[in-house]
Amino acid sequence: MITSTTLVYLIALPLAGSAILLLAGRRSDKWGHLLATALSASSFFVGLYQLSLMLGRSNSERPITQKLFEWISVGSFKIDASLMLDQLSICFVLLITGVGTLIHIYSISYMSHDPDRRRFFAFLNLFIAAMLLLVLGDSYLNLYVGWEGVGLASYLLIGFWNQKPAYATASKKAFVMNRIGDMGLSFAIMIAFATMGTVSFSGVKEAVDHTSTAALTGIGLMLLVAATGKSAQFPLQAWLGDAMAGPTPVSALIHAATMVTAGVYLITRSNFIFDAAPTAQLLVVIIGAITLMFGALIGTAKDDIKKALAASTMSQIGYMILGAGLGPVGYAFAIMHLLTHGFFKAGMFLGAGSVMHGMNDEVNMRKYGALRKFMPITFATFGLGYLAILGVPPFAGFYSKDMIIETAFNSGGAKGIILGCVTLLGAGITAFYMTRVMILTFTGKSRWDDEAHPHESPWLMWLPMAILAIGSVTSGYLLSHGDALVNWLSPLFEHHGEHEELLSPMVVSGLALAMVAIGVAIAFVKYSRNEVASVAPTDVSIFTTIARQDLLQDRFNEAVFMQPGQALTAVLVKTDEAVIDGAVRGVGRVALGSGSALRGVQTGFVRSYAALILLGAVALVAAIWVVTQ
Amino acid sequence: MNAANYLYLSALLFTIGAVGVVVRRNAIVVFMCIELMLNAANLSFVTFSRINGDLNGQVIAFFTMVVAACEVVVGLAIIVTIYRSRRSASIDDASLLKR
Amino acid sequence: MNWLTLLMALPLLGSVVVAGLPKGNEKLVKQVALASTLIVMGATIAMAVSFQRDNVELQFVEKYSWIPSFGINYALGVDGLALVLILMSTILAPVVVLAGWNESHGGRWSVKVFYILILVLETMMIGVFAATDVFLFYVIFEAMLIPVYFLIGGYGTGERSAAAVKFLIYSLFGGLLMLASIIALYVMSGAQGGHTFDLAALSQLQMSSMTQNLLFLGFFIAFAIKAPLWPLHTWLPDAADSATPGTSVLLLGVLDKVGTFGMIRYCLTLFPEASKTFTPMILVLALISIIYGAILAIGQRDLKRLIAFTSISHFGFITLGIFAMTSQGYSGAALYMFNHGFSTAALFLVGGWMISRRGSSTISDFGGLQRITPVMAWMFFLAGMSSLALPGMSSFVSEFLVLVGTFTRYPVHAIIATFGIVLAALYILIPVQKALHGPTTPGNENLSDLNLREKIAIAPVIAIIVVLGFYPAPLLNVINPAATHVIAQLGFSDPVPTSGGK
Amino acid sequence: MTFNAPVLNYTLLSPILILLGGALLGVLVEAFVSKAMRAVTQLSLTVGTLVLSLAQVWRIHNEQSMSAAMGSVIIDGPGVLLQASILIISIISVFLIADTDHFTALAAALPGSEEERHSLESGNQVTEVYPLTLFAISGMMLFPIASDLITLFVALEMLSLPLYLMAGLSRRRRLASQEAALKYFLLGAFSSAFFLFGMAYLYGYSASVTYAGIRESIVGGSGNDVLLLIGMAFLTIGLLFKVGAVPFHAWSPDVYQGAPTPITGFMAAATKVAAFGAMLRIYYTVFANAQWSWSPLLSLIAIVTMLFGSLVAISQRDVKRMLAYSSIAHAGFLLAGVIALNKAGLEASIFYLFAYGVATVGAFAVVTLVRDSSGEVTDLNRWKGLGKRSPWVAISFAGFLLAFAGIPLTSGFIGKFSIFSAAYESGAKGLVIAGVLSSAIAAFFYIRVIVLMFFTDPSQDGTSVQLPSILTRATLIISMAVTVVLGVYPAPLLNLISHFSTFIR
Repeated sequence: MITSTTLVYLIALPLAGSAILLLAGRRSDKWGHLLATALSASSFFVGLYQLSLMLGRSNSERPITQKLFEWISVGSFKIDASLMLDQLSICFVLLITGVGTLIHIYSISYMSHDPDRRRFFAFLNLFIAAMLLLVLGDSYLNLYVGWEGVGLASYLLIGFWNQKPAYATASKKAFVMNRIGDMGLSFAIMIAFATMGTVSFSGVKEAVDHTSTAALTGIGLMLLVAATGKSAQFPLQAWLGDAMAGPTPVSALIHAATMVTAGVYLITRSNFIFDAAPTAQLLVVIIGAITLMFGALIGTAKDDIKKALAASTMSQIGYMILGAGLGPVGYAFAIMHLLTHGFFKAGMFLGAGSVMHGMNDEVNMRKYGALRKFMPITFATFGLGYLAILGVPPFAGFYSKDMIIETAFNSGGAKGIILGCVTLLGAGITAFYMTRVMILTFTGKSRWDDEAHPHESPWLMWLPMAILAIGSVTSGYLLSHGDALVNWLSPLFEHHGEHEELLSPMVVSGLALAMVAIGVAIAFVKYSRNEVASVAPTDVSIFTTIARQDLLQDRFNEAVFMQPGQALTAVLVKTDEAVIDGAVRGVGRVALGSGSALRGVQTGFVRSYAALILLGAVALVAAIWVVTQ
Repeated sequence: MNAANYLYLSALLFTIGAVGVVVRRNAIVVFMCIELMLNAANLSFVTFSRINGDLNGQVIAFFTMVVAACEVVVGLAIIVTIYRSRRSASIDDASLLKR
Repeated sequence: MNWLTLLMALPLLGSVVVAGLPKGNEKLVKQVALASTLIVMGATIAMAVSFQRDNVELQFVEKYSWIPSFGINYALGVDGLALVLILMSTILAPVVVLAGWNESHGGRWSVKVFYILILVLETMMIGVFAATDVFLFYVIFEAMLIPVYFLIGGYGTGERSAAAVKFLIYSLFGGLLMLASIIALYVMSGAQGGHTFDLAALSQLQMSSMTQNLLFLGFFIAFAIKAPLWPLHTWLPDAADSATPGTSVLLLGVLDKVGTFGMIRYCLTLFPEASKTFTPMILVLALISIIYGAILAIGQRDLKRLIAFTSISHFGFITLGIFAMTSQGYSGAALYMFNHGFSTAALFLVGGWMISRRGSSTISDFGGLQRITPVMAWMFFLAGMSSLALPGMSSFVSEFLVLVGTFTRYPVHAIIATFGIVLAALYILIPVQKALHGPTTPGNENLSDLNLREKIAIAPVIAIIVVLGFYPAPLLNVINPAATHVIAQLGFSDPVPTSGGK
Repeated sequence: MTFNAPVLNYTLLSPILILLGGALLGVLVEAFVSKAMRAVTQLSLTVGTLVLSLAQVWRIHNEQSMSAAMGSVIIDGPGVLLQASILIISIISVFLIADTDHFTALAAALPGSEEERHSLESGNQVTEVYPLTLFAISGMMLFPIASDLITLFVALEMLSLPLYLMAGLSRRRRLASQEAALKYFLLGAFSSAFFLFGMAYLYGYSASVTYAGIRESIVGGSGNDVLLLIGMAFLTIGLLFKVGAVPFHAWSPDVYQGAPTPITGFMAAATKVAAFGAMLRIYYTVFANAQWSWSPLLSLIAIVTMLFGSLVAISQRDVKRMLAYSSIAHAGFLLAGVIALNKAGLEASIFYLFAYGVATVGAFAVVTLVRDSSGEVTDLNRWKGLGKRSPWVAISFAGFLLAFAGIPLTSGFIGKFSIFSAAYESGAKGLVIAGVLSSAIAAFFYIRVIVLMFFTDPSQDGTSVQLPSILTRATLIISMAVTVVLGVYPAPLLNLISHFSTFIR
């Protein structure tokens, strides 16, 4: 593999920004955000430069590495701090730095009134660096560093306004649930090392052939656990909704476009394992399908615009995971959907942020309405994103999502039919809830309070939105034109024979569009025709009630994990005090007690002392008598 | 007469003395019991001297008597002091120090 | 050059100088104490530089006859593990002195006595790791208790004397069991070619497996109390609760390491067969410590007790790594000892500053510190991240090595231990949320942020944590040869990857 | 029948003879020297005698003789070491005794009587304690080198009788002091009766009163075992009484508490050396071949003694009683050295005796200093905060306690280690376990006292620490120095002991 000396700058630039801003403290308040943005942008340009170099090389020579230093080396456990850039990671690098830079720009304005804006930008830069490390690491352990690094950044940013207890709790919840996923990644690394003796991507890839399926399945399942944690997939999805506590640019960057898609990256990166472990692969698909529906259903009932979008994110990542679980044919489409989703979802989140910016940080869509007139640019960019997520041709989602639906149908047998139907249904529900969001926010009558003075956001905010909107429109076409992305990525994946076609692309597109149309129509009927209550009605169906409570995910976690855990903690704290320390104190008390009791021998009377001596003598004589008999 | 009988007598005297120390209260009587024990030992010495055909035992008996006399000197001094201070020679009265 | 004796003599010399200083000039006392510890640190670093890292033999060896009639020598020497621990101790000492600049004021005795005790303790900390004569080790092992006892009982807070007594009795009890084992070893050495306490010679003794098991237990229980391992841990929370932060740092950071160090240096070396026999049970105890310590930490309301329980969990990891008998486990455990010293130091020092400012150690009395005292809050947060072994922090490297090393031989144990990392997230983030986040609660509005002295004290600790997180090689290179050596001596080799692939 | 004039080697006997001469001179001084000069004269005479005796011991330290007094005494290495130990301990004890404030001005006067008050006010202090001390010391010197039963018995009485009297000489709490004397006397005499009776049976068994004769009979094994066993048992009772082993210990707490503190210190330290010295010689030479019969019983007694002493000490409230129980526990440890019955055990015992004796005198020296207006304060609760008021005194007391507890870097640790390892070497593993266990218990109460002194706030009840006189200070410094030096660098003394530690027989 070609070695490079410049890869490290991708990470070093934003990392330096983060360090400078944090260490310089208030001194950098004035220029910190500019520096951070500039560093993020320069990282993006380094990425573009690497892309241009990569384009100039032949397929097999495209991956490049850079070894920085020997990180850990104990016995046969040798991990270098080493970076690798290949066709897959360059996609992520550009997405992360590109969207990241746009969001930096957006935040300059969005956060301008916050006294801690500098800290915000420091965290953003930290996130960019960690996320780049995640996608550039050449081994699972290096990836793990980035993996937990983004978790840290996410924690810091969700809790950016942690003076509100609920926000602080949300950030803690995100971190802890992510840690459960991280545990899966730890297990995967341990199994890999124990069975293969290596944890680098290239090493593991080579070792797959002579590794037992059981071990591979184990690794695969554990990687899946990791992915569910980071990508908010079932059953570790509960943190994502709460994570909307963070400032909206964070939601856009971390909890929509990049970090939450790390699970997809992990599975795609580990394609050689999943390809060799069908059971694990099947479970990936199942998790994807469940989450896809789970998120979509939650999305239909949410009144909080960010939480609705978060549910949508969860659902869309479900698509990606499902795609990645479909094997070699699906990886590229999963990545494609990931990229297009990065554009349109980030765009919509920024749009939501823009709306909130104009509405005194109100997030309840029932307090919106008719904003189209006041925020035309926001409406336009959000609308383009909306069309993209729906999969309306020729917008981006059309290409990527239809590919996944089509691949699902064509994955063969009953599995194919079930998956196909689920993805189709998901598309319909997506259309429903996204239309609901559009209608509630931008059309109809205004329902906001008198204090609200909706206005369009400044150019620093709408410019990134506009750029992302352009991406939402064009990225799908660009990536799929001439199978550009598929071909680009193909050297990374094993290729099996052509798959049989159950349904032709045309049919799938038709079905998908039909479902979308139905979803849009229902939403239109339900929300555009009728008056929307500015306070959420309570006399709703049981389904809505449950969906509003995120399908009871928190109640479930509370009842099954938290309450027993807290009870166990309380019991153990008492046990430690009463039983273990009690035993120790008991020994002391026994000694003291027997000492006091034995003091009784000392009566103070000479005669009893003499008796004691006599007794001793008699005992000795008796003992002698016994011995000599 | 069998010399062993003297040994039995000596053991008996020793036991009487020892029991006397434990059961009697008057310091003088207790002390006399101790003297009885010493003399029981002396009897044994003399008997063993006879049995073993060795004079040492008899010599020791003399030593013992001298030592016993010294003990009397010291002992009576202490007992008398106590009696003067307490107006009582009962050893059970002297039990300030205990536990 | 007698490096080790020099290192031991320097703090002692410092304590003599401190003792000779005029009364009343507390500042001068502190300055002299700080200077002494800094000189020791410098000397240690100078020594470490000349350490030959590929040489598995003991280095800087010194040996003088001490009590010839018992075959006792004043024998010193270090391998990679001991070197690393001495380094840790001597770096922590000036940090503690600087960080706890004012913590000697509330004591029963003068400031001078405090620093004399600290300096004497430093001598013993160096000696206990450097001793290669079992008798010498035992002497220092026990004698160390006395200065700590007075540091806790004389300068602590709350139920300080009860805590000090509990600490001392617990430790003495363990020490006496060890003494019984040492006596047995001594007597056996006499029967097998001459009385000696030389570690290398004693490890060659022939003994029945029953004897070996019993003697192993004598040593192990002493070390398990020190380390502390469940269920012999109940002295630690009390002691940490009562001691000053600086004392706690030395107690948990350095003294407790003698327990895990002893397991490696003495239990494994002297009783290889018994170590293997007891490994299953010890691994279970280690696992219980990991999980139990973490859960108890989650359940604590008091900041200092919480930190103490996190340490119990961490010591579980160290013990797990030691008895996994793989090079990764061993090196991980050794590195863990070093890292734990610093992460606990950071937690205790910053926690101590928080507590002394607020006048309370109850977590719920704090609130919203991040807005009031951002630097202090950040330092606490970083210390917490180190404690939960976030990648990029030094503790991650060691914790992961322990887990990987354990997994290759005992996969189930490793899996259970890994749950500890989730609990770690809870026990750190709960106090972080309660104390640093949320609205500023009454009583916290006027707390002052760290001053320059405190910043200077904490900076090297954080720097070491972060730098070693990314570049642990300097330490690993020193530890690895010793690790391989010890594992090989025990007749173990790392499990081969089952797939045979590379 | 012809009489052979006894041949005595006066050089070898001179240490004892000097002491006796000094004691007799002391009696004369008491009678003839004016009361103003009396105390000084007595003190210098006593110290001079002791030093002279010590010098004489030094002169004969390389001698070995079975026939110094017609086979009644043995001069050999262990004997010389024990004699030297007794003398050194005695000298530092005499420094404490020199503080006449502890002793009644007129022992014959009734407590609280006009006569007593008068003699106090007139400064008409009798100083009979000095000759008594010298007599006791000469008995102690003789006890471990005796080599026949008669000499042993005489030596026992010589050391005991003066001590009975000395126990009753306290100036304050005289009733308690007299009670202590009475108890000590009655029980002491009672135990001597057992001792004597045991002697008679041993004589009956072997037809000999010399150690050598008895040993030969035991080796020959032809005699009546019942006689031997009862003889050994009763003789041992007398010795165990002197060392304070359970169940023959009961006198010691009461006597330790009641006696004047300097006497308690002297008695606790020196008597123990003498009694254990005799015991070591008897068990190592005379009874060695009957080990099968006494070893299990003595081990049992040792274990019970260690545990009993340690356990009861925990709940004591009086510092002197606590030290008494601690000394009982130490008697148990020392018995382990007797039971070991090997060279290491002998060496360890001698080292332990010296180290423990010196530390004991030091500890009691501290006790003499803590006073209020009515004399010494021995209630531990009133020792609170001593470390605050007089740090040096408290630190030295803590040092002695740590030595008793056997903490490394004190002489007590080396002693404990050597004695346990000797016991272990002889196969007495149970003893070692019990020793370790009771050490742990014992640590508990030593530490409790340290807590009281250092970690508790002083009470305002007039308890104060008397400024030590020069002599007391010397005692404190010497005993502290010995305790620390023997803890840190015991090699010279251990070498010395090792070189000399062989009983000749």
